[in-house]
Amino acid sequence: MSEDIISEIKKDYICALVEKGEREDGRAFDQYRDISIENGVVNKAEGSAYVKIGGTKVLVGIKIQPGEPFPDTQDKGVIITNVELSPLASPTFEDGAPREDAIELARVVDRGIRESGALELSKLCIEEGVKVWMVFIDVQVIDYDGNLIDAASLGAISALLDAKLPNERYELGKDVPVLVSDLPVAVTAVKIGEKFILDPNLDEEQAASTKLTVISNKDGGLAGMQKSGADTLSPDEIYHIVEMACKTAKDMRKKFLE
Amino acid sequence: MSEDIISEIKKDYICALVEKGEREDGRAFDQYRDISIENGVVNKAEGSAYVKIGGTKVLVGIKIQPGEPFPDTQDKGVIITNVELSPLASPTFEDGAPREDAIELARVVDRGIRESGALELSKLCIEEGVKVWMVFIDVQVIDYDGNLIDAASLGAISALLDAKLPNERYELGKDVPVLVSDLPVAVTAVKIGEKFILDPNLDEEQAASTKLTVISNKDGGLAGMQKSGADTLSPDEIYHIVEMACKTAKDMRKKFLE
Amino acid sequence: MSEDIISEIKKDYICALVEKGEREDGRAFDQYRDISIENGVVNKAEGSAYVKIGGTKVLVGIKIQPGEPFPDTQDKGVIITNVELSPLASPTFEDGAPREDAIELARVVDRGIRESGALELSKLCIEEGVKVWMVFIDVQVIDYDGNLIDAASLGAISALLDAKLPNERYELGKDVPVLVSDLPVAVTAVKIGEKFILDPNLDEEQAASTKLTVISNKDGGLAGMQKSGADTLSPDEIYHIVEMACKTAKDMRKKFLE
Amino acid sequence: MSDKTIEFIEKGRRLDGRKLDELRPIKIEVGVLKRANGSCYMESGGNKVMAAVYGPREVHPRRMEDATKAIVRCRYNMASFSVEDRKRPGPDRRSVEISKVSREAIEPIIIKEHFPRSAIDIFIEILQADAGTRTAGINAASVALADAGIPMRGLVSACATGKVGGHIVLDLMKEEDNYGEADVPIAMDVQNDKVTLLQMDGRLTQDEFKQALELARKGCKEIYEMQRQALIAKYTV
Amino acid sequence: MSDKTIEFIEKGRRLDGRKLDELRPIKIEVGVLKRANGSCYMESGGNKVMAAVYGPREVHPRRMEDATKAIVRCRYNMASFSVEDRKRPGPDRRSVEISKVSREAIEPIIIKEHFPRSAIDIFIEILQADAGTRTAGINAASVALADAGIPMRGLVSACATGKVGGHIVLDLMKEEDNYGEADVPIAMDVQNDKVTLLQMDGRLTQDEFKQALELARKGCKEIYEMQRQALIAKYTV
Amino acid sequence: MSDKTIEFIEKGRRLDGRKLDELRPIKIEVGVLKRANGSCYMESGGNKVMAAVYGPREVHPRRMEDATKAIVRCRYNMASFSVEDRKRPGPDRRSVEISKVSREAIEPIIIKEHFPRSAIDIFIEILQADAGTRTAGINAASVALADAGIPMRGLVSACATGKVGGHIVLDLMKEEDNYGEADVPIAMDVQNDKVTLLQMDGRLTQDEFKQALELARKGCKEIYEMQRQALIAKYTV
Repeated sequence: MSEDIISEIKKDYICALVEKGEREDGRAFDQYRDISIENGVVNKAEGSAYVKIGGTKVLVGIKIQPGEPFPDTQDKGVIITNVELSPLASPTFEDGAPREDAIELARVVDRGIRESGALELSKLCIEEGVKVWMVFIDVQVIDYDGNLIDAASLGAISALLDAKLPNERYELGKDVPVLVSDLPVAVTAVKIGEKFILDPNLDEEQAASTKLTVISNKDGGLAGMQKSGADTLSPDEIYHIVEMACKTAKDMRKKFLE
Repeated sequence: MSEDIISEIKKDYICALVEKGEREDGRAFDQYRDISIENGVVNKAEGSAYVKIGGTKVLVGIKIQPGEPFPDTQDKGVIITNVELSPLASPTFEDGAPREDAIELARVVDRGIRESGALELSKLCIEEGVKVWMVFIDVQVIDYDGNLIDAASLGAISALLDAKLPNERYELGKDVPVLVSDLPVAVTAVKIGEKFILDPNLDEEQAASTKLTVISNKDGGLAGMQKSGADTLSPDEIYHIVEMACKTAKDMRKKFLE
Repeated sequence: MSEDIISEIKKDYICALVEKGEREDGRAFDQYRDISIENGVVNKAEGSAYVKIGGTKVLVGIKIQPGEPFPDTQDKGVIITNVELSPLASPTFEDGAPREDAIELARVVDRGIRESGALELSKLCIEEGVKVWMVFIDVQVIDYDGNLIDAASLGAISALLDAKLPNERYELGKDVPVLVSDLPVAVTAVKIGEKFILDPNLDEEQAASTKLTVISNKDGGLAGMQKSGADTLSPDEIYHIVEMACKTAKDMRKKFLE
Repeated sequence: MSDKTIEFIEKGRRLDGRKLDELRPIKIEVGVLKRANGSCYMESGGNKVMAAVYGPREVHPRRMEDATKAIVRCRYNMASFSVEDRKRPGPDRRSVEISKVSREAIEPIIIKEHFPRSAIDIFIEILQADAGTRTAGINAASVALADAGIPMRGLVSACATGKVGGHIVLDLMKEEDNYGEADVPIAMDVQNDKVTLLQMDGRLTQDEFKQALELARKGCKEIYEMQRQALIAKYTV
Repeated sequence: MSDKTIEFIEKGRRLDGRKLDELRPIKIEVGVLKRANGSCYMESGGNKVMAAVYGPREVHPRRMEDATKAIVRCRYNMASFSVEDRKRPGPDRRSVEISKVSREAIEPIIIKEHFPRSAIDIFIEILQADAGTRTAGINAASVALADAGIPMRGLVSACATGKVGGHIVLDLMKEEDNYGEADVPIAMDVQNDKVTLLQMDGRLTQDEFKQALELARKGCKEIYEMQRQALIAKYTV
Repeated sequence: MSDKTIEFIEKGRRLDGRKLDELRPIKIEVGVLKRANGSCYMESGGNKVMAAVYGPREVHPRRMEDATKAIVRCRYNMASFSVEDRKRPGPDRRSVEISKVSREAIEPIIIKEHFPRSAIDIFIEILQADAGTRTAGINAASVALADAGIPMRGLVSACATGKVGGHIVLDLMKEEDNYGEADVPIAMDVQNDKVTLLQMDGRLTQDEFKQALELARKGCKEIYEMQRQALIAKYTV
């Protein structure tokens, strides 16, 4: 991400602001930028969501097709999550093999959906051992202004809520909505100096030393976590972030998913 | 193709010649270099053609094997066209992934065969939905001295005329010739200054600003076109090339394919 | 292997020693470094061998799984040999696509096992034309101090002797040892100046101009050879190496495999 | 191109009610992305396309740079979910070819000499596909270039014409593309009446081809007008 | 994570007889490789892991180097035969992610400023896998770094905790990992009580998570002691 | 190598009527390509091979260059249609190994010191394959190098011997290669009686191997003579 490295001056400025309890764009530490979600934007997809968090934009499309189950889960559907960091979205995203960032992002989004129990895989079985639904969650990053992971996770669950099983196309009856059993929401905090802020924009993300994503469920419990970046966190810092994240996730869930 | 970039002096010389109505090797603007075709040169292939146009040499081999049809064309055979720009053929062809030139070339040759109706794909069905003939058209470029596309296209149709369905090998009866229903011929013109010449050699190709390939059929109709290169053509220029190309294709077809 | 290139001084020193009939570590020309083999070290593998020849260490694991036979050998099992030059093992082994060294190494080990008749492929058929055993011989290079090929070959045959057909796992009866019909042993000589020494360590390998690997069987006959490196050998030099290699292989076989 | 029997034209109207020489509805939004130097979102029938332009900027790898002018690069890509059957991510042979011809369609109008040793990168993402994605992508890219302030000799405007049920028609929709007799994607520098992209699939007589090219000329002119309006709307106070 | 019914805990003992807060047996060998600058072989339950460190050394490709400090790179890899079903050689998505989080788990304790423009390369090979390979790899890598003489602020010690049959337990074994309710791999700089790796899979309440983290703290301390002893044993005359 | 029962030798003659020590017919054409610096087309039995040499030329990438001598690179490739079952384009493991041993077979005779910091590239294309493609490729490449004017210490000549039906024979044809007992491809610098390529597949006693090597010596001499004649014919006015 060499070109994304912000100047030391900018970084110092952001750190100094945060030290004083302020942010570049005037937000409170636990305040998100404006969020909007638009569903049903891609008619070729079984479900879709166009999510904006401030300047960050991602489009998530769900494709659902019949396929073979894995040998060790003959009666379960399959989830496949992929993230494309299109070069359209940032001067630092290059064409070519997916970078470790894209892979980590996809795997964290995937685990959030999977481990939260949002999709009941046994409900995605068509014929045991023979045919199950393959649910492809494809995240297309359109504009990268920080905090991709929260945008991608929000887009994934929202697109699933929008999705239908295409039974008609495969002569399996009528189309029905995909059954979504929980509503995991990812909230990411970054560490700047000794403070923690939610929903970092790109500059803040660059100025941060490490970050922690916390995915929580409808019942307030945790469904996944991922620390990222080469700095440390004390146990108390972690507990602080977890609490802040679960609280914020609840608000976001109510506002955008319920 | 950096090493192929000819000196500005050479380029100016060629442009000046063309401006005067002349060509380096004394040809008329619509005149091809010497063409020769040899068939049956590869006994492991179901059909083959070794084509020389001046210094340019390509070897086209046809391999035909049974395979599965595509889901949406259960009763049709499959054509797969590939071009290898072997590093043997030019100092600028490197080993490695196929370049966009090779891919474009293969796709234009492929469309010429496909869209002209030269192969009736429904005649290449062995058992509907189960087994069809896969026709591989493999173009091996041996010596690159300009105008690959016309050489490759000519080689492809000529090799198909030479090809047999290998029924015996797969216990499907006697070998029979592949049914070729039309004889598409590609003719390429390049723009040098404000003039258009056919069958550019390598130097002329380097001096040209853009090119247009026109593929025409036995009945004189068009079966494909491809503009290539970053310069413009006026509608009238295009009509001029089309006419020149169709006329020339007719002569080439009569001489080499009928 | 640029970083492995030893200094000219070191190389001259080794050559001078060899010229005098001596070696850096005091060994006779036909003497191996200490060899040790440990079997059964990987419980997830059907067979394994950890081989040390001096500072060189390789771990060979055998995985055996059912799979489809090749179309032209419907009643035969399949051997697949792969060598990983892990970057752990040398500063010159890089991550990425297998280098030609790794491929050559794997193919020579493979041919030794295959051509010697060590494995009777027809005994590895489960159901003709439908299911056969796939025997994967995976060589993980752990520490590279010269003469990988002898270590890898020794590890491969030793791991096969340690291996069981996992019948139980696939409900095919009881596990039984893999039938090993011969005991091929690879012995490698390198040319330094006009002399030949066995089992070169890394420095000697770097100082050598070419090498010859000779694989011989229980009956003293040859089961494979591979010359490697850009220098020549006279026929008499080859005969000398072959004799030395077969004699040494006999000792190694008795000591480590019988 | 197939011979499946569909009644494409009835009483001078097409399957979706359009006249033979009528474009599908077009919607253009300029400057929709934050990070890109220029961008354009375009809908054209069922196509949804995003184009972004980065540059002029440094060339990586350095050996690709040209001491006399900017190099232009273009990447056309379809999102996995943009088509009926999910597309595997990453370039395939089709997208490599379209990237090339799209670049060559756009390059002639860029004044490259203004920026030696630099790169102008054009990225086209097809978010929803419905026949004619390459021409839609070129249209969007052209506007994105203008939005990025890249000096240009004009705009490139593109559309496909084709032969369907024996008629030459403008701007093929999916069914017409799949089962029609010929498809001719064309891009033009309308102000100078020059063709910058020309491909043809299927079968046409020379006369039909002329009709197709003339019809495309008309279509490109209409699109040019819409591109111009979108840019004016964006940049007029 | 699945709901398969296994009686994981009976009378306070786990399937392999361990107590809830008990680590599997650990074996550490320091400096086992000839070529690497530092190395460590570690067994932890059924895991067998080899870690090697090369560096500080020149950076290739050059453009990756940092003028102010060393760059740290890490490659986690599973041998083909390390798992039940043969793994295809080469990196997959899982190993790319683990390489990244392992690197970030180790990097904070390395004093990178001592070696500008150089690289420190960490290679982790899983020779036999039995749940907890990433934490085993981090433990081995940490010792290998010390063996290589890389200046460090401490050691990194790692273990997983999780929820199994309703209980929070230390150091999940294979069955607990496959069929348990949650898995929390953690790495710590024990001396400074700082977390350097934290991931969580499955479902936990906030309270359970706290218990899991506290238990991991205890486990990391025990591992730290073993790492220290192994290094002392190696380097004491 | 298989045990299929074929009567390979009857009355001292082989399946194609050859004697045991007889080569298949060979045809050599020198300088057949326009672009390459040197080239050679060779037929040997059913093998059809084209070899081209480019160089000495600049080395890309630059870091591969050697300040004291030319580097030699070699690429052996089979055309998709050269074998019974279509081969997927691009290098496979077999062709990577053959490229390496072919390069090492040719390199000893090239006087590399004449061209420091440069590359000599050898490309071998198998257009039709019929057992013995690697030796045919080496023979053609050797002539192409001479045609390119690369300074050499001699020529490299190559052929395979093997054991078939209990006999040691020269220049295996397809059936002998597939069903014979052993295959020994050999390349030699005939003038200096030195072996530059030696591989062996199958099973031979030490004595049989000596016979095989002696027979290859004879075969290489005959091929050398043909290579020399072809070059003389080309370069004599």
